[in-house]
Amino acid sequence: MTPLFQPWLIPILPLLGALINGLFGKRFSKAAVAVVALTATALSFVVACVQAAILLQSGHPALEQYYGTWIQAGDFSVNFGIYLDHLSMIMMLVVTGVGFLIHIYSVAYMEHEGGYYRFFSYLNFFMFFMLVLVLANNYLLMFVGWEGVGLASYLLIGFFFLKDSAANAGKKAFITNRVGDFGFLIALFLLIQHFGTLHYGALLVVRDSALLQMPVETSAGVLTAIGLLMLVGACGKSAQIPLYVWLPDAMEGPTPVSALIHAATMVTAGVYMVCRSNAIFSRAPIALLAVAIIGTLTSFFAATIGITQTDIKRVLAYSTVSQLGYMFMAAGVAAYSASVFHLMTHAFFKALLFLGAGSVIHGVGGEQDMRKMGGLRKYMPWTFWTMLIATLAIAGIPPFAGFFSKDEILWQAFSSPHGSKIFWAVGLVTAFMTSFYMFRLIFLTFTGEYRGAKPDAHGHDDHHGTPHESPWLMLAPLVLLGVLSVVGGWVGIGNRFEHFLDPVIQKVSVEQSAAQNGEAAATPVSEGEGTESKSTENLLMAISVLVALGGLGLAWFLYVKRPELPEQIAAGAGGLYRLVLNKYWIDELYAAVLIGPLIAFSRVVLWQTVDQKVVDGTVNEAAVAARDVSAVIRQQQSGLIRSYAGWVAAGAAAVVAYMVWMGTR
Amino acid sequence: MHLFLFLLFGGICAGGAVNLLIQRKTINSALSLIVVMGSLALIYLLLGAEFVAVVQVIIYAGAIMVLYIFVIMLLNAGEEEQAKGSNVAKIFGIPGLFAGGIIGIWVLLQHRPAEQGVKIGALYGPADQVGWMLFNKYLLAFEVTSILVLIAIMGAVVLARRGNN
Amino acid sequence: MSALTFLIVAVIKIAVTLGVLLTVVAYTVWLERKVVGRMQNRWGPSRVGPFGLLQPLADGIKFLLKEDLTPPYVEKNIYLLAPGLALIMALTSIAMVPIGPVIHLFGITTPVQITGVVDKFGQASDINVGILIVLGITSLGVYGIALAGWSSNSKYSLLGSLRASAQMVSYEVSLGLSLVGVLLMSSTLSLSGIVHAQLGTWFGFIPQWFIFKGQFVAFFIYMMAAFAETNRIPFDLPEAETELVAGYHTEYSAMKFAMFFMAEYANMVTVACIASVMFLGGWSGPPLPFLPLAVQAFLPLLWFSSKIFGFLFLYIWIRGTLPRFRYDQLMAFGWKFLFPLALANVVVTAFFVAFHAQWPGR
Amino acid sequence: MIPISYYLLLSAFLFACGVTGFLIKRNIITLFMSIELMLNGVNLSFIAFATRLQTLDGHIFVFFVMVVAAAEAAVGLAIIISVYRTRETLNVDRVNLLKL
Repeated sequence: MTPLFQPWLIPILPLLGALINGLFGKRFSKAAVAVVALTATALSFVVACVQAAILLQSGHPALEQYYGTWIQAGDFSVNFGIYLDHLSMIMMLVVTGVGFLIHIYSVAYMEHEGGYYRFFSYLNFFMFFMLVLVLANNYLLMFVGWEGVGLASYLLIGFFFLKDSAANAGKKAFITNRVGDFGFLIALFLLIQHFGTLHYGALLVVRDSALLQMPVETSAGVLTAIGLLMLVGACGKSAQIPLYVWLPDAMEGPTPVSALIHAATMVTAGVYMVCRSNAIFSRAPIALLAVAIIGTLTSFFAATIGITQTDIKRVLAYSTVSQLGYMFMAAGVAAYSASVFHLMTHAFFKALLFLGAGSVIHGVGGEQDMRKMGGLRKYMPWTFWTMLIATLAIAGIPPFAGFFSKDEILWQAFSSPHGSKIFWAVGLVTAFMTSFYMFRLIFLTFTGEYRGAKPDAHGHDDHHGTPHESPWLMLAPLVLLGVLSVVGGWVGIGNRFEHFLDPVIQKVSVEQSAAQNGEAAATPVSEGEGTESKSTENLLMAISVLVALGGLGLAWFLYVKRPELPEQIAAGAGGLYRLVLNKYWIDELYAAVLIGPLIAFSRVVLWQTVDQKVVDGTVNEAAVAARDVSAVIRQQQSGLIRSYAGWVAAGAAAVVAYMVWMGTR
Repeated sequence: MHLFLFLLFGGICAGGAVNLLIQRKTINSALSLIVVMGSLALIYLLLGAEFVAVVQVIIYAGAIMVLYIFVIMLLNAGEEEQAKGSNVAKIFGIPGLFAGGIIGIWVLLQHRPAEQGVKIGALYGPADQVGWMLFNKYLLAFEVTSILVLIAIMGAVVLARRGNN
Repeated sequence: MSALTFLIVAVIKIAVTLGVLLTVVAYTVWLERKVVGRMQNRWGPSRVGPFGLLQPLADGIKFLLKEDLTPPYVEKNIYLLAPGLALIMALTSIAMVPIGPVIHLFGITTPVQITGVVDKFGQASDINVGILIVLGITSLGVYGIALAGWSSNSKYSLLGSLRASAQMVSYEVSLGLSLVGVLLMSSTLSLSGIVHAQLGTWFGFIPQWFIFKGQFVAFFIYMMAAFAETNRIPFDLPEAETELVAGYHTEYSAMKFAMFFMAEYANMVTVACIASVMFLGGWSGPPLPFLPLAVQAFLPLLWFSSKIFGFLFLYIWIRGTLPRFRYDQLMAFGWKFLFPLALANVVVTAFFVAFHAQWPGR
Repeated sequence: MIPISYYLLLSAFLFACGVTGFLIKRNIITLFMSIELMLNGVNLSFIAFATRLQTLDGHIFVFFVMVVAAAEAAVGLAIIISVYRTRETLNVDRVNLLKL
C-alpha cells in the first residue's frame, strides 16, 4: 500500500486543532484561533482528497488500516481502525469539504460573539468525531463517533448557554438522541450476540460471513430486529418521525452550526448508517419497508409544517427534516446510491441555504422572522443569487444539483422492487410543497419592500440599521457552495452515480432471494433496464420538473402577485392552518403523553415512594439501628488499654478452650 | 544434676516473674525482669542453645532492658499510682487466664505418656550453623526484619524528637 | 582428669587469676598516678614505700577503715546492689580470657584460662562463644553504673548515670562491630581459637596478628570504643568531676566507692586483655630462641603481660594528654563516625574473606 | 532427661505472668515489660521444641522475636516518652482519650 495512505491524519488533525484551541485558545488572538482551526480543517480536507484518490486508483473496493486493539474479551475483540470505501469516501469528502467552507464562513460570522476560541474548538471537536463516525472500521468505533457528534451538537446548540431557550434546546437534542442511541446500542448487542463481531469487514463484506449467509427474512427475525433497532438510532440522529422534534429547536445554535451539523453532516449520520448496514436491511424487508415508510411520512409531514413557518431558520430546519425523509425513503427502497447521492447534493445546497440565511440574519441585525424582511435583493445581491441557486437546487429544477438526486430518488421509489407508487406519489407532493415553501422563503425575504425596522435617523448603530451585504469572508463560501450546488448533481447524469456505490452494496444473492419467494426471484434483481423503463423514467422526470415549477408558480402567485391572499387562505383554513402552524402540536403532545406522565410517575412513585420511603427509609433505619446497637456496644470501648487487653485475653482463652474441646471430642 | 539445675534456674525464673507482678516500683519490676532473662539464658544453655543464650544476654539484658532502665530514670518513674480502672480486666481477664492455664496444664499432662524427654544439650546449636540458616533458609525474613528495624529506628527518632514549635 | 582434680585445678586457677587481677588493678592505680605525675612534671606517690610502691596498700586500708555512709532518701536495696554488680561484672569477664597456652605442671595438663579445658585429644578448648559472653557481661556492667546513679537520689548521680548508660549502649555497638572483622577472619567465637588463629609468623619474625592482617582500622575503632566503654578520658563524661562532682558515684563512700574504682580499673584490664587477644595475638609473640629454655616457658605470659601493660600505659598516656569531649560531640562521634566506619570495616573484611579463601582458618 | 512438658510449663507460666502483669499493672512501662515477659515465655518454648525436634529453626525464630522485641521496645519507649511529655503521667488508665 502506498506510503501516502495515512487516513488516521484525517480525524486527528481536527482533534489537534480542537485541543490547541480548547487548551490555549483563551490566550490566543481571534486571528490565531481562526488560523489554527482553519489550518486543521484545510489540512484534513487535503489529506482526505489524497486518500480518496488513493482509494480510487487502487482498484480495491475498500482499504483498511489498523491501529491497535481496543477491547479484547475472549473471542470478541474490537480494533481501532479506519475503513475507507466509496461510501465513507463520499462522507469524508463532504464532511471535510463542507466543514472547511463553513469554518471559513464562521470566522467572519462569529467575529462579534463571545467565546470565539470555544466555538472553534467545539467545531473542530465535532469534525473529529464526525470523521471517526464515518471512517470507523467497526460499529463500536462508529458509535464512539456517533456519541461524540451528539456531544459536540449539544455543546454547539447550547453555545449561547446564557439563553434559556438555547440551553433547553441543547438538552432536548441530547435527550432525544439518547432514545435513539438506546436502539442503536441494543442493535449492536444483538450483532455481538449473533455474529460475535462488529467489524464491517467480517460482518458485512467477507463472502462467507455468517450474516451474509443468512437468507432473506420473510417474517420478523434477528436481522429485522437489528434493522428496526438501527432505524430507531437513525431516527434519533437524523431527525425522523417520531424523534425529529429536536432538530427545529436546534436552530438556537449559531447559524454555521446549523449549516454544518444540523443540515450537511451530523444529521445524515443516520442515512450513512442505514447505507452502511445495507447488507442487513437487504435481508430484512420488513425493516426496509419501515425505513421507507418513516422516510416518506417524515418528508411529507415536515414539508407541511415548513409551509407555515415564518422563522427563516425554522423553515430550513423543517426542510432539512423533509429532505432527510427523502434520503430515508431512497434507502428504504434499497436505492442506497440515490440516497447517498441526495445526501451529497443536499449537503451542498442546504449548507448554502443555511449560510445564506445566516448572511441574511447577519445583514438585518439578528432578525429571523421573514415577515420583517423583504426587498433584501438590492441590499445583498450576492446572498440573493447564491440562495436562489440553492433554492432552485432543492426545488429540483434542472440543471441544478437537487434535480438529479431527487429525480433519482423518485424514479427508484417508483421502479425499485422494494418501491411502490404510493411512495412516488407522496414524494411528488412533497417535492411540490418543497418548491412552494422554498420560493415562499425567497420571495418573502428578497422581493418587495423592506418590512424591517427602518434605519435610525441618526444611524448611530449601523449593525441594526440598513440591511447590508456580508463581508467577503462569508460570501466566498456561499459562492463556492453555489457552484457546487449547480455542478454537484452532474456526476449523476446518465446514471453514473447509480452504480458508484456498488462495491459497497452487498446484493442479496439469487439463492437467498429464492428462499424468500419464487416470484421475487423471477424478477431480475438489477433494476431499470430496457427502453420501456427508460421512457417511463423520462416521463417521470418531466412530471417532477413540472411539479417543481408548479410550486414556484404558486409561491410567486401568492407572495408576489397577490400578497394579501395567504392571509385570507390562512383565515379560511382556520383550524387546519393553526394545526400546521403549531407543528401539529407534536411537542405539546409529547409533553402531555410522555413527559408529563413520566415526571408525575417519577415524582410520586420513584421520588416520594421508592426514593424517600424505601431507599431513604432503609438507609435511615439502618443508620438508626446501627446507632442504637452502637450505643450499647460502645460501653465496652472505654479507652482503657488494660480492659482491651482483658478482652483479648478472654478471647484467646475462649479460642484455646474451643480448640481443646475440638481436639478431645 | 540437670534436673537440679533446671529446677534452680526455673525457680529463679518463676520467682522473678512473680516478683515483677508484686513489685510496686517500676525499677524493681525491671530488675526482676532482668533476673528472669538471665536465668532464661542459663536454661537455654542447658538446652544446648549457647548462641541464643549469649544473644539473649546481650540483646535482652544488655540492650533492651538498659533502654527500659534508661527510660525509667529519664521519666523518674517511681511508685505506681493507684487509680480506679476498668473492672473488665478483673472480671474477665483473670478468670480467663486461670481457665486457660488450667486447660493448658491439663492438655500437657494428658499428652505426657507419649512425650519424650529432652536431653540436656541434646541439640548442639553453634553460631555458624545458626548463621548459615539465617542467611540461607530465612534470608527473606532476615531482610524483612532489617527493614523493620530500620523503620523502628526512624520511628523512634521521629517520636522522641521534640516538636519544632 | 578426675572431677576432683578438675575442681581443684579450677579453684586454683580462679584464685590465682583473681589475685593477680586485683593486684594489677591496685598497681594500675599507682602506675597511673606515677605516670601522670611525671607527665605533669611532679613526682606522684613517693612517700609510702620505695617509689610509693606501697601506696595501693595504704589506699586499701584507708577505704576499709573509712565510715560507710548511706545517705538518706536513697533506694536502699539498689544503692547497695549497684557497686557489687559493677565489680562482679568487671571481674567475671576475665574468666574467658586465655592468658597462656597449655601448660604441664605437676603432671596436670591445663590451659592457662579459667574456662578452658583440655579435651581428650589433648587440645585446649574453651567456651565456643567466649567473646560473646565477654561482650554480654560487659554489657551487663552498665547496670551497676545506671542503678547507682538512679538510686542515689541525687541530680549529679542521675545525670552521670544517664550519660553513662547512653554512652555505653551507644559505643557497645561500635565495639561489637569492630570485633566482627576478626571473627570473620578467624571464623570462630572462641577466644583461644582466635589466639590460635594468630600463631605463626611471616618471614620468621613478623607475627601474624590480626592487627597486621588488615584489622588495623578495627583495632583503632575498638580502642576508641573501649575508652568510652570504660568511661575513661577523653570519654569520662559520666564522672566528669568539673561538671558532675563525681557523676554516678558522687554519693558513695568508703568500700562501696572503692568497688566502683576497682571495677573501672578491672574493666580497663579486661578491655586490654580482649584487645591483645583479638588483635595482638594474645600470648603469642615472636619466638626468641636465643633465651634459655626455662625463660622460654614463661615467654607467653611475658608477651601477654607486656601487651596488657602497653595498653594500660596507653590509657594513662591519653589521660594525661587529651581534654574531655562535650557530650553531644561524644554521641556524634560514636554514631556518625565510629559506627559507619565499623560497618564499612565489616563489609570490606567480609568481601575479602569471601574472595580469598586462603585466609588462615578457612 | 527432663520432660519437655517441664519447659513448656515454665514457658506457660512466664506467659501467664506476662498476661497477668499486663492486666493488673497500671504503669505503662511495666506493661511493656509484661509484653517482654510474654515474649520470653514464647522464646523458651521455641528453644525447647527446637531441642526436642532436633532442628535449629526454633533458634532462628527466637532471633526474630528478639529483633522484633528490640524494635518494639525502641518505638514503644519513644511513644512512652512523647506521651509523658504531653500527659505528664505514665498511668495507662489516664491515657484514655481514645474513646467515644
